[in-house]
Amino acid sequence: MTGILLPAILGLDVVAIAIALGVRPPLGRRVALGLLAIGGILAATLGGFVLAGSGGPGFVLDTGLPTGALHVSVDPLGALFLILAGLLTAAAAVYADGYLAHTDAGVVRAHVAVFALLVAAIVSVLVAADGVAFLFAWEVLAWSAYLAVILDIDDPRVGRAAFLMLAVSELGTAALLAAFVVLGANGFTFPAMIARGEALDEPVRSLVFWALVLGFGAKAGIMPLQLWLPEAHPAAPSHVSALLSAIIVELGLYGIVRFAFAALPTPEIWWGPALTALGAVTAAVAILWALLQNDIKRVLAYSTIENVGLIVAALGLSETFRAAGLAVLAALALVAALYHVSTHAFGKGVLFLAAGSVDHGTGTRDLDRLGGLTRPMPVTSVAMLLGVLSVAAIAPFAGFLSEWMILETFLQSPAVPLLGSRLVLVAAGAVLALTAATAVLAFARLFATGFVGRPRSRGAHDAVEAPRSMRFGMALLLGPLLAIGVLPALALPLVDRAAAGVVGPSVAMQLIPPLFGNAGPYAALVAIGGATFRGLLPGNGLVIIPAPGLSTIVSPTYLVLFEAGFVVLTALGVRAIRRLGRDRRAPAWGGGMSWRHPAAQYTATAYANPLRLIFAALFRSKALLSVPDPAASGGSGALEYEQQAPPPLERELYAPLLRSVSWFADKFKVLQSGDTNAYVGYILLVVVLIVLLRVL
Amino acid sequence: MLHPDADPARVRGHSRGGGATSFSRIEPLAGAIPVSATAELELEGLAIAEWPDRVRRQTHRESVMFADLFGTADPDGGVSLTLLLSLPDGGRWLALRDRIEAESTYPSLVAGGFPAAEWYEREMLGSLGIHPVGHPHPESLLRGAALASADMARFAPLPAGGHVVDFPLGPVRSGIVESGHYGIRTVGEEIVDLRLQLGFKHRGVEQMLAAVAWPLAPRVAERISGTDGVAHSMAAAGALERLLGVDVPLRARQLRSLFGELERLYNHAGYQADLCGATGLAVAQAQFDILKEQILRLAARIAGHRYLFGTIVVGGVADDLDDAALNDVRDTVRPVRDAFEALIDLVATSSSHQDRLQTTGRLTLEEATRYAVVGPVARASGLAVDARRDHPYAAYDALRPTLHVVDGGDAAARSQVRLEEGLASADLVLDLVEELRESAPLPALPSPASRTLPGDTVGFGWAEGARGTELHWVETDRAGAIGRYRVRSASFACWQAFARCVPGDNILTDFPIIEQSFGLSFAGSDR
Amino acid sequence: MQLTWLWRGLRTGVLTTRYPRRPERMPDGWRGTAVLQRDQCVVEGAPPSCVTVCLPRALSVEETGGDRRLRLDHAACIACGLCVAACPRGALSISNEFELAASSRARLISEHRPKGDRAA
Amino acid sequence: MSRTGFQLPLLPGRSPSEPPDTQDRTRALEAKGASEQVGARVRRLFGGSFHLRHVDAGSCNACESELKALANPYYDLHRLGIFIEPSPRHADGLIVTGPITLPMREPLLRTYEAMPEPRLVIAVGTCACTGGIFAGSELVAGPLERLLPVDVYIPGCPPSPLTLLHGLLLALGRVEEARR
Repeated sequence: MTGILLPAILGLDVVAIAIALGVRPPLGRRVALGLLAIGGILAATLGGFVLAGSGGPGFVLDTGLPTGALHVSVDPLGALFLILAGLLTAAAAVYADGYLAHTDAGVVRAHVAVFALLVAAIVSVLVAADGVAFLFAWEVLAWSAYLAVILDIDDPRVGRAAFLMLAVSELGTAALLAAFVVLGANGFTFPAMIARGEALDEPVRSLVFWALVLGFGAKAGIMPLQLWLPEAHPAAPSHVSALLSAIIVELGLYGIVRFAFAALPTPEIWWGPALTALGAVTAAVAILWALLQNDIKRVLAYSTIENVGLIVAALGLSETFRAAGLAVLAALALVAALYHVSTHAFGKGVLFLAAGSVDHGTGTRDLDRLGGLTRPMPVTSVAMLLGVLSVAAIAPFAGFLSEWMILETFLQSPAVPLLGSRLVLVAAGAVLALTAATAVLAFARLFATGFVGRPRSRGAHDAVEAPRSMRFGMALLLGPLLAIGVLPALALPLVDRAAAGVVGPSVAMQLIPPLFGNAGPYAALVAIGGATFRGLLPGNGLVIIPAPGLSTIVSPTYLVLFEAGFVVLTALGVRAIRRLGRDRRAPAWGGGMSWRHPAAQYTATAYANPLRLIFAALFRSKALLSVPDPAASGGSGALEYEQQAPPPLERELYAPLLRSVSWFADKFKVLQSGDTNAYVGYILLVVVLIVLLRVL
Repeated sequence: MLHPDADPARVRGHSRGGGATSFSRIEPLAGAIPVSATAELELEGLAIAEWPDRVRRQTHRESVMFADLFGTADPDGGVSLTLLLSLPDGGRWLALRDRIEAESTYPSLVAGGFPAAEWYEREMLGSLGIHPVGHPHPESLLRGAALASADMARFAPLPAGGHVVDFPLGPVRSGIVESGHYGIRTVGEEIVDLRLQLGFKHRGVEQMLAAVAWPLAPRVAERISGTDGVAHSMAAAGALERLLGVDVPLRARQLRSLFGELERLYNHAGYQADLCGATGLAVAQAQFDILKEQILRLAARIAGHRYLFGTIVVGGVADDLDDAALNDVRDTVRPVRDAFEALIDLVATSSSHQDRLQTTGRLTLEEATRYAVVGPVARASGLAVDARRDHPYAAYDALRPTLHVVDGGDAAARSQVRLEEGLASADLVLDLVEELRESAPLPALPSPASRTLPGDTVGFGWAEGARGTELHWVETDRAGAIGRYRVRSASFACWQAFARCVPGDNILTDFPIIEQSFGLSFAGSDR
Repeated sequence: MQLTWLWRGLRTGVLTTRYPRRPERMPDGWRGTAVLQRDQCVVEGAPPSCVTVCLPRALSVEETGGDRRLRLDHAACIACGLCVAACPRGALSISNEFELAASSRARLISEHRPKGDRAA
Repeated sequence: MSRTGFQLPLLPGRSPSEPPDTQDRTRALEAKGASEQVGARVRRLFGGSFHLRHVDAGSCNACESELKALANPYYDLHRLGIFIEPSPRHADGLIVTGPITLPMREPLLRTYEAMPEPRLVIAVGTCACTGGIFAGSELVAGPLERLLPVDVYIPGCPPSPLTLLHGLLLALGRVEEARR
């Protein structure tokens, strides 16, 4: 069964490319996207089968290349990502049908073809089972992502952003290549690479680890390689943005787990804390910048960096525990990280699709020009709201449990024997807690200023709801988003199976107490929860205990029930009170006057401004204000106010870097004299150096 | 002073409507008001366009302070424009007057070198319909009926556009405050623009002052701004006394100064209480409130009214104070003075209070001069003006109060100036009590109330209240009835500077502090 | 610093009035409202000077049963005292009464009524 | 102590004591019946706690000064359970000062409208009670009783803090009315 699925998926993708190119839209577009959606569902099904315990399919393709045959297979880790990628692909493909409906026919053909190529590349990366196949798929992915972004070529800034993305990706590939060359000395199959990795000595081991982190981090947007992400993700069409932010970025994390973790099973003691620190800084900086953005998609892109930072911090925690020999905790941290990968993928996917709908329906993504969208765009607004609640980690939505698990795992850091590591972890935990709080602020701002209130511009005033296919695409993701949040007992064993074997044992039973097990003071609730859903759910109950020996427990399922209960009680209470007295409606209090002007609403800029002032030194932000001469416009001129906050590290790192590169290029120009004798001389010099190195 | 060789006792007539009628020179009140304190009128043959140049040529430009600009609708349809200037160095006032047709235009004095005339010209645009040419913001300053009938959309926040939020505040605001509307524009925390809309409390006091029997004018003037009642009634009485040529006995003048200083004292205490309330210094607020209440109770005992209404009448004061009352004043004010002094030190060292005041709502000397602000607001910006010193009235020629001038221009400076002035007022009251003990009792003079006002005459009076100099200007028509009564309150002079010093470095939470630190009255400004 | 304020606040002691539990009174000279001795004045001819001098027009003349008597509206009285000085008969005086509030306008009007009828 | 007295005719055009606008007056009085019931309910419902919202409708600010004085340690309004509220939404009573200038008419009515029922209206100062010296002026829309059903009149120019206390307690039914 699973053996047929894999070729079928890849086959569907290839056929989709052919149809997209060969058949005229709208038919070609619709059929190709439909095939992609089916392929996505099949991929998710395949992943599900593998995680459920079926053996993964495996192939060997002998290509006759000197590097050996290409291996293809699906293991549990890949299967988890296949589920995510499959569902997102299906949603994005359905969504794209409406999104591209009014685009120029020629562009649509290219769009759909490139999109299909991108999907094929994603699947290939996930099923590649040797280093060469992986790198090949990785490169196809990088280039197809580049093409998918630049197809919207109206805007020169888009070209620049896409090129930046490609450049950083290639930089990462160079680092990966170096690491793979070292690891692949005994062959490029994964077992061979792992065996080689185990045998490596210091300092090569560390170099390989950090080369891998650098290589995959470039794709994931870990600081300081995050610069391209907030440029490229908003630039792409929204269904591509969704895949970029929800899947492709996370493939970088997949790579770190697959190679840096699995192939180097005995980490150095400092890797984990360093990784955690990197992740924490990335998360904190990114969320602060997210708060300043007025473009919805930029907010989402910065939030993606923040979540990557959070996951990387958890991965670092896992490495720290592993280095300290705490296998169960290491596995817990990894499960938390992978669970967050899943919740973030669905949440961010929904958000990007909803952002695209807003752009589609109003013609703008500027929060200061939106507002009042809940009435004209109900489905989009609900999708956005659920996505926001999840990504902002509001209980009981999906992001809450995963983020809470990460923070709970951080609370286990006293188990680490080394004081230095403990200090780093404690500091990182504090930074991440602050990040989580700021994320709530950033997303409250997004929804409060962008969707509720009164429309601030013509476009927002005349907003129209997205067409059916776009609505359906968004709805397709809401199901899994709600399910994994509300029923974590269903999802966690799957994640646990994916994580098991990479760094440690299976911990599902630690997370989800056995039915009628010892759950301390909450035993009764645990028992009821288990009994109620017995036979309906594959898991053992509704209650999660985040770490062994800990008395903190949480059950999003119960939370949903209780919260729904509160809502019902409140509604009943309000009704009862209303029956007591006469109901009188009065206009909003406006200081004795009626202010119904949309300009009297708080804007997104105003919402974030206090924080911008507090962190002014960090943001290096400037505000430019020009008050028009009232005489010119009868005293009612519009104020011009603009804020500038350059992206993080742009001035601090990239500008000087570029300057020094040009400076060096300038200096080295003298070497490139064009004189043949000079070049022969250089060659001679290198030969002498090599000989000397050999001799020594 | 325009014509150094001219006889100061005579000012040439002004053609009005037809035949030349003579404006009587405001006669120096022998023995009562120093000669130098009277107004000089240049009433003839000088077009508005020539005013700035004339003023520049014939005065020390830097010592000229803009005081007032107003129009008088003549019965025949013309409008007489009067520019009133203060020349503090010589203790003189200077009035220039020209006549234009109604609904016509004239060269804006804002453009002509009197930037402070901005609101005054906008006020005339609204009330008389005369258009200043070259004015930077030629919209009428809406008040009263015009404000009520104006489209509500006018007060709806203007589309700020983009990132800026309109933050409308008022006219009904929280707490026990006067009504006025602030159109604040913010980008979150920072205030980037402020549009003031006053005039909600316009109740036509000027018209009423002109219509009411003239001896009652001080009673109406008290109700321009209740907490400046003494200053306004003193200015009104002064204007009518100069118009009538009435002499005010020394003791009455001393009593006027006493009441004036008591009013300044309770105002300064109340001001500090409000400011401490704005910064959350609750004990200090209560302490200053106690001092204010003690003075108000003293006033109720000695004058029968907590706000000293009814004390000033044309020609003198309503009641003399006997020795028992004077003792009461001394015994009440002395402990208040000592408490005030102790509180000054405490307030100055309360860091939570001072932190909120320093650099908040800064009004530079340049801006203060530009908008010709008065009173403690001016003195806190380094502008040394005080009608009690520059144009002595009542008993101030002998008292010579010291000026408290500070450079800062911020809320802390305004607070400091008022603290020092409160103490100085208490000292002046104690001095006055001693002098009153020795001065002759109030003579039984015939009341001037039965007299009729001379026709075609101008009377001008002023007083330094707690908020600055209040100016009252009375013109009679040919029959001796009051044809025009003009009130320039200290608050009106300061509000336009307030509107300028809020945007910029200040954040939303600074706003109530800036408002309290100016301590202005809406009622006085709206009239 | 805060302690200094605290100390100062505590040292001030209790100043608060116990009103309404204990009666309060305003100073003797304080002008609370005008008081009209209705019986002492029957108006003849033009409105008397006490009426014309009253700025808020709290005093008026009204006809009751053939008599023209004064009517004083305490709600309008600003207690300036000008009418007292204008009255040659001593029918008007100023009281330091401060409990002036009322729940209806009618209660605030002193007018001539037949003796014995004091219902508001 | 002798007061300087005048005998003065007012200028022509101002006839003493004009009757208030009869139509407005009737409307106000009709509403009054309801408001008295409401007043009784306020006393029953709120007992000791009474929250007030103040609107300055054109006073000379002496009334404001006296209202503020109620918070000082001599009078300490809070000891009686009476509070000044920033928002009319939380207020049981409306204190109005001033003769109701034309521009303040609308904001005043909006404030009243914004208050939950039951609500009391208290006219503070001569201006609010009758228009005071501004009565009959074309520039005022008052007195207050023309616009809103007034529950308690507190006369005085300005009313002393003790008068205000008497009036506020009268609104709560905790003191006797003035007898004259």
